[in-house]
Amino acid sequence: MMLDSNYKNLIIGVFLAIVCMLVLPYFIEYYTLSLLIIYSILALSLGLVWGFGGILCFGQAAFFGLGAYSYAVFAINIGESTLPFLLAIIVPATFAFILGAIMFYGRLTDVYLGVITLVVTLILFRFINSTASPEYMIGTAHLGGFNGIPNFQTLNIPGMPDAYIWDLDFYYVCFVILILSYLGLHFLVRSSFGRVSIGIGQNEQRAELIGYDVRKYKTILFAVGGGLAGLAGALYASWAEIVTPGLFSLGQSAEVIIWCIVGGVTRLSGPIFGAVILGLLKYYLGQQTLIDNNLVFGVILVIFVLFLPQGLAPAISSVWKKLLTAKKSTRNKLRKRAPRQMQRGHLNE
Amino acid sequence: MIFGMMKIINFAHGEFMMLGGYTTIVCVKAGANIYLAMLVIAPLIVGMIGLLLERLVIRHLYGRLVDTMLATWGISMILIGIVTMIFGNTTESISTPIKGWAIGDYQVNGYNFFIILVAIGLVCSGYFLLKFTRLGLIVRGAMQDPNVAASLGYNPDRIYMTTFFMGAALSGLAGGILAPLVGLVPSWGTAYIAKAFITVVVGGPAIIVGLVSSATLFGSVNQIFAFIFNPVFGEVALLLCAVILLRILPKGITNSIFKGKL
Amino acid sequence: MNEIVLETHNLNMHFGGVKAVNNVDFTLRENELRCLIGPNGAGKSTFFKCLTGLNKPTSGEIYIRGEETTHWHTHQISRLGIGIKTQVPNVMDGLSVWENIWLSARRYHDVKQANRRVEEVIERIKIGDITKKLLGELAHGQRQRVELAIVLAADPWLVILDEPAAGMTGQDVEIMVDIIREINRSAAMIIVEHDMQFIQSIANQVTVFYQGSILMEDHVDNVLADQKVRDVYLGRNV
Amino acid sequence: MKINRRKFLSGAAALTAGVLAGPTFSASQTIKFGSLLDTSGIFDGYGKPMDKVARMAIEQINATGGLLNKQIEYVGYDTQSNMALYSQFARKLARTDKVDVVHGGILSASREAVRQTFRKSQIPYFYNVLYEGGVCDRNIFINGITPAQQVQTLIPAAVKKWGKKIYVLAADYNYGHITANWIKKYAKEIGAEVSNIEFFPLDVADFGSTIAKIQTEKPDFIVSVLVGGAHISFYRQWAASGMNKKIPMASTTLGAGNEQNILTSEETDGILVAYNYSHELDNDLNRKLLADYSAKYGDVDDLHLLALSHYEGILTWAAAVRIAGSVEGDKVSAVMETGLSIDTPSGKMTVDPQTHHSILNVYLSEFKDKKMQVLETFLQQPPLDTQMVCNLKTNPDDNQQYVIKI
Repeated sequence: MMLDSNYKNLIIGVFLAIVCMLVLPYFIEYYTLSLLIIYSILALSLGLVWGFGGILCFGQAAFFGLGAYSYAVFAINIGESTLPFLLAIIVPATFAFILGAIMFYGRLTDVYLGVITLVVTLILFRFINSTASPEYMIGTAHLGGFNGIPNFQTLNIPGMPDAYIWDLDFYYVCFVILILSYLGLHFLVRSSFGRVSIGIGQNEQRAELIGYDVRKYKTILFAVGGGLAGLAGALYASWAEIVTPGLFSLGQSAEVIIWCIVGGVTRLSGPIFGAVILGLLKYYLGQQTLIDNNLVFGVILVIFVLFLPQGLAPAISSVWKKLLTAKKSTRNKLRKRAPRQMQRGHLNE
Repeated sequence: MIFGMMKIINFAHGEFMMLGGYTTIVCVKAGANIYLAMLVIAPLIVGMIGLLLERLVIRHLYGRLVDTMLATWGISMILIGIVTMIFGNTTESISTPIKGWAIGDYQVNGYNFFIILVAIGLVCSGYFLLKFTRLGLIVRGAMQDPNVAASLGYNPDRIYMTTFFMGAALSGLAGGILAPLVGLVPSWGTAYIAKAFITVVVGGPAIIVGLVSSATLFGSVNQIFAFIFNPVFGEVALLLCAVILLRILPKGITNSIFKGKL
Repeated sequence: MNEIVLETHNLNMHFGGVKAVNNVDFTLRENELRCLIGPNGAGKSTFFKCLTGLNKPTSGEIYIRGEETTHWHTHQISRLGIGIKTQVPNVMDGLSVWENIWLSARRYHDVKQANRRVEEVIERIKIGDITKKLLGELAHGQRQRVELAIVLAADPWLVILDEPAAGMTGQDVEIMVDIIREINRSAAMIIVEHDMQFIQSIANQVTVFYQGSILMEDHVDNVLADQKVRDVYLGRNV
Repeated sequence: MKINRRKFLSGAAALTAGVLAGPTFSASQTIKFGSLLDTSGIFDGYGKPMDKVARMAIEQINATGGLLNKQIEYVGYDTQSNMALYSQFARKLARTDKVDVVHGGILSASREAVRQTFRKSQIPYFYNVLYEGGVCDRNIFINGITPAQQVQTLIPAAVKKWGKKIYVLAADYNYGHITANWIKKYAKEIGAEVSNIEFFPLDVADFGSTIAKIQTEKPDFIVSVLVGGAHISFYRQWAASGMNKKIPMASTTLGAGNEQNILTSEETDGILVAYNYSHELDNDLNRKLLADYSAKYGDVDDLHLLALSHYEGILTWAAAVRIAGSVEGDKVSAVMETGLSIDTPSGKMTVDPQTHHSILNVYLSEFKDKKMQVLETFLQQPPLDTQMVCNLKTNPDDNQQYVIKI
């Protein structure tokens, strides 16, 4: 019976999301919206591994970039977008799986995890950057180094290479994918697998003492996050029509982390809010030259870490709850407590 | 240094270097003596900035490793932003004060010798300071267990401040010294920080031995590969080496090999 | 005599030059309740960590029901049907009591059975009033109890506890004694403990650790009467 | 480097003024001029002067009555050295602002990020930057100098002057690789030998091992195809080791962003370059440009080759619009394809109808006291590299960037 109100919330949420999808293009240009949605999916992927698995990955951009590059490379070689699109999810997920296995089976934690993911991102960034010379070909696709890969087949209706999905259609496709991703994760974190993962994020040793193979769970969760970031990457590639090594940069990783912090990783909606708000902010900042972007984002990051470590989502959602006058359920409480809070030891509210 | 002692990963370290470089350049352009600028003024000013940031931000976050990482990342972005607004993104630089000379057929960059001398001096004095002076003892004590130091009547807060100041000042010094060799842009620090950061983390908690051993290892790996192939391979080899090392010795070199050393 | 369920041969755990566990031969029989005692630094906690896979012993073997588990991971050992509780309450602070126990039950049951199992355990440990509370909100004693509930939810046949009574008030200790007796009805137990009074109220067989080795092994009353043990506890060298 | 606070603020004020001035013209009475440039972020050293000079060019055109009796409205966005923002603002220019022409883009990646968008919306796109060559698309016009144009003058001159053993240091991206290949080709043609080519990622700032390697190889001269802020360290470290006195250097990149102003004259003196412009060119148009720029922005230190090309691209477009009597893409293109030729501060500039690139004067120059002293002028050099692969006359629907095999 507790689940009932949850389903009610969910259905209302999805309904509102669809309303947003139809209404928003009247206020903001849809190409900007598409990008915000892509960023939201990327943020969601980090929100999953960080907020629920307790794995702070400094290299989420690596999977994003890998997804975008896989898409571009396979799209050039294959010419039809369906298979490249799937591969763009599979390749980063596999990569994340292998990387995760190395890290988690090696029992690396916190800082070292951060360092490894950071280093791997740097290696990829360096590597892709140094592929300008013509011998770096994958099939007929030239990796292009610093200049990236332009001119590949963008998203098309499956099976019809000439029916491009772009402009407004592309925006709708992205939005639907976002809703589906959100729902997928919503059910994932409520499944047995998800709950165990949350438990592991909360207290790894306890989970182990109970008899869960922590390494396996973390690795799989990490791979799911990687795949989702790859999906965002594929959409990005299709949106931008070019992929460049900048996708792998630390700056990109930093942005994802800032979105998550601002939105809050204690619930799935947090990273989405964060990505949308900051994405818009960045876009509007681009239309002025007085204040440097780095400064603005740096200040935001520091302020949130110091004063609002839970991010905006809890605040937004309490307003949301009041609007719905739904009862608080245990299940919702669970989502509120994040590992980040735990590390700090502020256990009592 | 800050990591080893205070269990803080400072992402803004590279930016402290960058600030040191800019301080040096501004001073030199204002007519100051270059050695005075990079050996005295740059560390002092950067140290003060570090101190200010420690008081304003970092001291609220001790013991929250991940949060400090994030906050210092934010600080690094702020510093880059401010410097960009003041100086712009265009490269700033000053010329090298020592001329090269010839050894046999080879031209040698005289300034490199100067850097090596300064580095040796720093490592030695750092070791001496930590190992043999009372201050060093207190600092080491405080890092091991702040409560003990506190119960002995030392204010751990002050000790943290001092250490952070010194760490920042050291980066300022490094930035100052490197300034004449490179073209300085606001994002310059980020290029170095990954390397320095990895060196320190892989080096592990024993500050000096760890630093020297991992720095030597990475430095030689980098240079050897750079010489044989090209700088990309040098860097990639360095990074791979770091990953492998962390995999084999997850606690850092010193924890696994040089146990119980400083 | 009952069947031997856990034994160690020449178990060693060295940290640098320190022999925290030194050539320990230890056996435990089915349904036995055994306390490990000894002064601070005697090696009993390290021994506990070796048994549970939290530390890898330097040398020697550990057998659990005939299987060698010396280098197994904690989760593998746990899966043999062994419940483990560490010294500091090791719980998921951000989850509710119910969820904490559920995670343990779910490991061995499908969702429906797990739900039923959780209710049973809550009944057994008598914590029905706090099931919806978050662990982070509970007092120390309650947390210890919940952790035992987590352990029980997996239906272990062997339960290993590290200082279950540490830091508890008198009333909590009494409850703990009851719970331990309750658990012992269905499982063998190894309890690492410091508090003599507590031990007297629960145990028969006691193993005394001193400087990494087993000093003696006997009935609790005999152990308490033993001069050597008294010396050890008062800090005299033997 | 010379951007002080005052100028910075005045730039911002100009932007605000531009925004405020916008709505005073009604849409049909203005020509909308779209601009995408990095005026912040790591490439703003290139972008800021381009933005300044473009605003000046538009002002000048407006002051003399505008184009086709309409004022030009400058719709510019700062792309912040971020490729995602290029895609985003390009769509804004095309779909929301509905501009008539777009000038801009600095890096090749940024050009490729926006090229298809403008092609799909049929908005003529002018890319006015030195680049690696090979772009073949009827919708784009490029007036930057390409590797063949530079290298075919630079290398023979350097070989004649210094000797036949060449050591090349290049930035590790497309421009570097392609230029290095052209150097190899032209060296071979005149019997010289490229003993080694080394590529450096754009963020490498430590050239110690390379300088050691060059000393082992003992080339007669080195060619620098290094790009960007970090690579400037090379010139400094080269001079610091005293090598600048021993082995001479030519460069295809030094000075394109006025890098000489950051270095000392001692570090740059004697370096040989070949561009389609130098501040020292002695003609009326150049003198006027320098005087105007100086009057508007204080000095001309930051007016570099890219900004100059950008200025000339705008002049070319304006000339084409005047002749066509329309800003429509097809009509402007048709005029350009007649081989439109105009006089600019850098001399005569002709549109190559086959490639939509430019036929330029190339000036072989030497740095002396931070100035590019012209040694020799090569008139009307065609973009040979792109011509090898691209013919828009026979294949007007072509739409790609060729990698030219040499």
